[in-house]
Amino acid sequence: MNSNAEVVVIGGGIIGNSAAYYLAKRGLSVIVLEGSDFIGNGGSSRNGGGVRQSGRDVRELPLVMYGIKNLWPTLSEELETDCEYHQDGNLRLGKNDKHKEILTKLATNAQSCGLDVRMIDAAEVRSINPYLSDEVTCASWCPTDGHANPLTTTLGYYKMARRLGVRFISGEKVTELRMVKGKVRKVICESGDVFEGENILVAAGYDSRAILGTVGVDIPMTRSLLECLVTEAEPHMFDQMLGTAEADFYGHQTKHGSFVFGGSSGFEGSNKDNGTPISNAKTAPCICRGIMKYFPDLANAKIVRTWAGWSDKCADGVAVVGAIDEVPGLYTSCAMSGHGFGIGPAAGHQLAQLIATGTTDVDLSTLRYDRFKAKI
Amino acid sequence: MKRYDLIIVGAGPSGLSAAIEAAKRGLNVVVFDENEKPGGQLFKQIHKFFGSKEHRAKVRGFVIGKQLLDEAAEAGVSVVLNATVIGLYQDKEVVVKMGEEIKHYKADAVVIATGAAENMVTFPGWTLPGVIGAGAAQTLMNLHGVLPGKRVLMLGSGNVGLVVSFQLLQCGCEVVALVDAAPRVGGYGVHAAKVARTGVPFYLSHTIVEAEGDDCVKGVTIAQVDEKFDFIPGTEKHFDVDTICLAVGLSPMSQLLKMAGAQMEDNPKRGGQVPICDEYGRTSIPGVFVAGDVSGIEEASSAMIEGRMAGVVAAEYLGYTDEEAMQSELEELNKALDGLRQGMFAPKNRGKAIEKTEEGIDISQNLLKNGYVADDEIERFPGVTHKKGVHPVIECTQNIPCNPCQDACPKKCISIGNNITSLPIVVDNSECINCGMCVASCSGQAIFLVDEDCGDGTATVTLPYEFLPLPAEGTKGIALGRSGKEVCEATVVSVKSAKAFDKTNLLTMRVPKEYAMTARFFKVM
Amino acid sequence: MNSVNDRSRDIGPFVPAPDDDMLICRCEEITKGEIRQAVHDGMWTITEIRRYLRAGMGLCQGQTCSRLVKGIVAKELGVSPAEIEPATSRVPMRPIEMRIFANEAKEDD
Amino acid sequence: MADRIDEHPILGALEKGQTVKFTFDGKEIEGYEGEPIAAALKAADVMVHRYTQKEHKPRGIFCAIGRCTDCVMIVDGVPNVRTCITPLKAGMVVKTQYGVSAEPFDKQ
Repeated sequence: MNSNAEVVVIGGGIIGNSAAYYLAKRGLSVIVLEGSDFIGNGGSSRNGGGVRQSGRDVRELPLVMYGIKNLWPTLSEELETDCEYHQDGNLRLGKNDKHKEILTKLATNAQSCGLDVRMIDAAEVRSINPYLSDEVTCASWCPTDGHANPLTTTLGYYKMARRLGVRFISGEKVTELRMVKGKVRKVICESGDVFEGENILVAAGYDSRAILGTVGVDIPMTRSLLECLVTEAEPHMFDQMLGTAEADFYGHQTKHGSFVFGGSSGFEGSNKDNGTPISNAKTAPCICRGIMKYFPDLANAKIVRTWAGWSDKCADGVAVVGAIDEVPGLYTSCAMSGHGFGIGPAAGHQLAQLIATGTTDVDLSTLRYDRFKAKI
Repeated sequence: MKRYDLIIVGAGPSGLSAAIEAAKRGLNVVVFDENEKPGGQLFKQIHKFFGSKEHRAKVRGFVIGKQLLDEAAEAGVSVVLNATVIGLYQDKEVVVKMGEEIKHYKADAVVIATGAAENMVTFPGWTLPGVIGAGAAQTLMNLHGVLPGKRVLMLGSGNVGLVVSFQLLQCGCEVVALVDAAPRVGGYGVHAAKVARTGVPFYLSHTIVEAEGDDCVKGVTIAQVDEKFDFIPGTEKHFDVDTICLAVGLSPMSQLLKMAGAQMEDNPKRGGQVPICDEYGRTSIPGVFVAGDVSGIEEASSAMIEGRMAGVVAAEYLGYTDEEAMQSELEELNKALDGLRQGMFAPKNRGKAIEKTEEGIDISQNLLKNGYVADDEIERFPGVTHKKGVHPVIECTQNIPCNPCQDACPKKCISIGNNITSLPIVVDNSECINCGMCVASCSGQAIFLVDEDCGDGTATVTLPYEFLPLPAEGTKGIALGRSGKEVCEATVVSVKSAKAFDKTNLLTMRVPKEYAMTARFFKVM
Repeated sequence: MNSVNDRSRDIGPFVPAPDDDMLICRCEEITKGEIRQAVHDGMWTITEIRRYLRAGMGLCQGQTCSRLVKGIVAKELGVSPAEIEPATSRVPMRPIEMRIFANEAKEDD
Repeated sequence: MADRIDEHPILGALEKGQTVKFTFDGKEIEGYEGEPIAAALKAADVMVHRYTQKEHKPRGIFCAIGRCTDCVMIVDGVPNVRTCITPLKAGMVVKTQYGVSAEPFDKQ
């Protein structure tokens, strides 16, 4: 089997898979190396499913808006997989003046990028979602936001990319990149396998930092262990994506009827793990308490599963996407800072375009790898 | 956070046994169990157990459950019921749902004794109401006193399928057939024989083609399979049934261990996904131990010993006993466990076709194919002898680790010897006093007291009888043979029930003397 | 634990079988045919099958069907079921009401 | 209660709670307090507990120990209640579950 390709993608998550798919569609040969035993095993399968623009930093808004306009609406057909994409709006909920202030600032910033997002009062919140508790007094409302199924979307890209001839290898942990005559070219794996690519795309979540480090590139990021849970199927209640000003929880009701919610205990940055993304005993009860404050009706819904996933958090909270100019042939999309799912299709799409043509539809300059400057 | 020396998950035979040993050595022990009643599956086991005295042989499962509970209470173990362990987190943090709240506990050591879950097979209609697991049947009839069905087909001839079939008969259900895709009966021959002689037909090399019915099971079609387990056309048989019971094996319920990060392996010999552990239940996580079916499917008897081992090693791990003491105790337990792991059905023989007994006698092929020893095969086994007057006829034809019969006879008529798996023999020149203790003590219900010639052209056969209503003296009926087929008319001479018989009634029937060695069950007309 | 698994290995074409409509996952009502097709779509692990089809992700958390799914996937890939790693186990072991999960007992209880 | 075992040859007479009334799809049924709802229904010959979401197929008791969740029903308005391990109480309102609803599919 050929170990050379025009593009070697490191990371079989939604970005790696979507980039592979769009590259293959453009006729390029692609190999995808996934370090774990499972395709889409990182944040791609462990997030809350939000496909949001509201609440995003203005630097990454153009990319996510591009995806919501051009990719998400037809993704299920394109991938021949039900991605369960719902564009029924996002409510970011607030309970007090402090929350209102946070939400208003986020909304104002997004409006400056041309996003339809506005503050609404308690009555309008309840007209959109009648199940919310009386504690909710305001919200930001972005009608073009939504949610999708991260599992089927990620695996749908994989399925279609594989069908287009992309070679996927799981359990293939990359340890090192090597330069050849001034260009990055070789990919060395723990197994001893070596791959060569004209171009190399690193989209391996937090592991990207160590991999990029082998060619002297460092993206300042940390990782934190975020947790989610899912309920049994419940009668249909609402279709919006939800979040809160304080980020106590976020989530939605799925097509299946279950509710997927993520949330926080406050210890995410310092939780202990055993080398795998493992749930912490404190967190799920916190998420449950968070949810019930907003949705008292869900008190009897049964939790069937909880899980954790590492989020690669960039020092400035915004992803790094694009070419690494100082290392010819090297591209990355990492430090997604918890926004990787919704933005993933667009990131993969634009990276494929960049690798294939050298141009992008969306200006990626605000997401450059070398934007980080010291404080003084 | 509340901390225990030892938290045990599961109050079944292994969990309780571990708790008793640990608490006896001074550990502060709590046992959590999600069920309303303790004892795990023991409380559904109403048959007498096999083994020897140290394995609590001839005691019924649910009684052993009570004994273990009493011992646990005496040792100071706290058993918390309706307490579902929902997670085993890092640092041995155990989260338990109790009533309307969850509680967090820490333990210095944990024993996981969560037992097993039933395997399932698929066939068209397998999701219809009326298709149930064998465990469900046991739960309904033995715990809740509700009939699982009126006409039942049992799929699976392992010990669970056989034992549950018998239990169904005991509570008045009709078992229309016992079916297994395998070519040989999987469980103990004695369990099969006591089902077969009541008239339940066995269909080996058969399996279910389809369960029929719109809203619930109304019937079932089975057919013979070839050696590749493909149906042989034209062999279909239909039964009207309201219940299909599945007893197709168990898998270790090891999810908590996987969740906790223990190294796991897929080990078909142990029944599926099990934690990698040493012979005493130490897993890859220091201080986390396993016992019972969760580490490999076996019998409740061995689960109890494994539990005791885990209790001992946990005590040593936490410094409540020294290594030397532990070693000598483990040695003893090892011997006991080894005793159970002998014979034809030992784990090492799983899947092997055994042709001869340890004594070199040909195994009854009819027993393996039809569930009973044929009349012309029975004479070759050493427990079957002839003499004048009442004497025991021991139809024990496979090497299984069990010896209560040899202690039961006050006159020492029966001998097994030191090798617990040996077939019992009737001691030469021994004197049977017709007390019936051997009949009642045989966990396999394989001993009969026969007077082959009463002098008036009749013979009497005394058989173990665990059904209701008890026929009264003088009741006329039909004697059934080992195959369950009618052999002759019979009259009940006596029905003896004694405390020492522990619910096994001794029914003596009179039959024409030529049927003395073939009549083995009494059916009321 | 990680083992190199080249998803381009030829496992042959998907051939429809007469029992493809047999229900395997009782909770989520996933059929044998769906599982077999998913293998041919690249879902070579139980984890991926679960994520792609929801088989084993229902109320019982795969306690009933996991062994069956494993057998089907193994057969489709032409390997022994023992080589197929089961899905991860996750908290809670049994479904638990949100209000109870939220209700942590006080330390002194 | 014809499907009850009044006296068992080994277990004798089973201890039961007091007789209580509850309703199943509006019909009054008697059972014993504290026994699983499923046991009371089984004794009253109720086989179908629910119809599935996708295929609308009937389901009933399967494992009887709270694992398989096939026996779930709507109990006092709450869906997905595992009737095999939920103790019966007087006056319970038990309904067939259609998908996750008490409404038959043609009315959903």
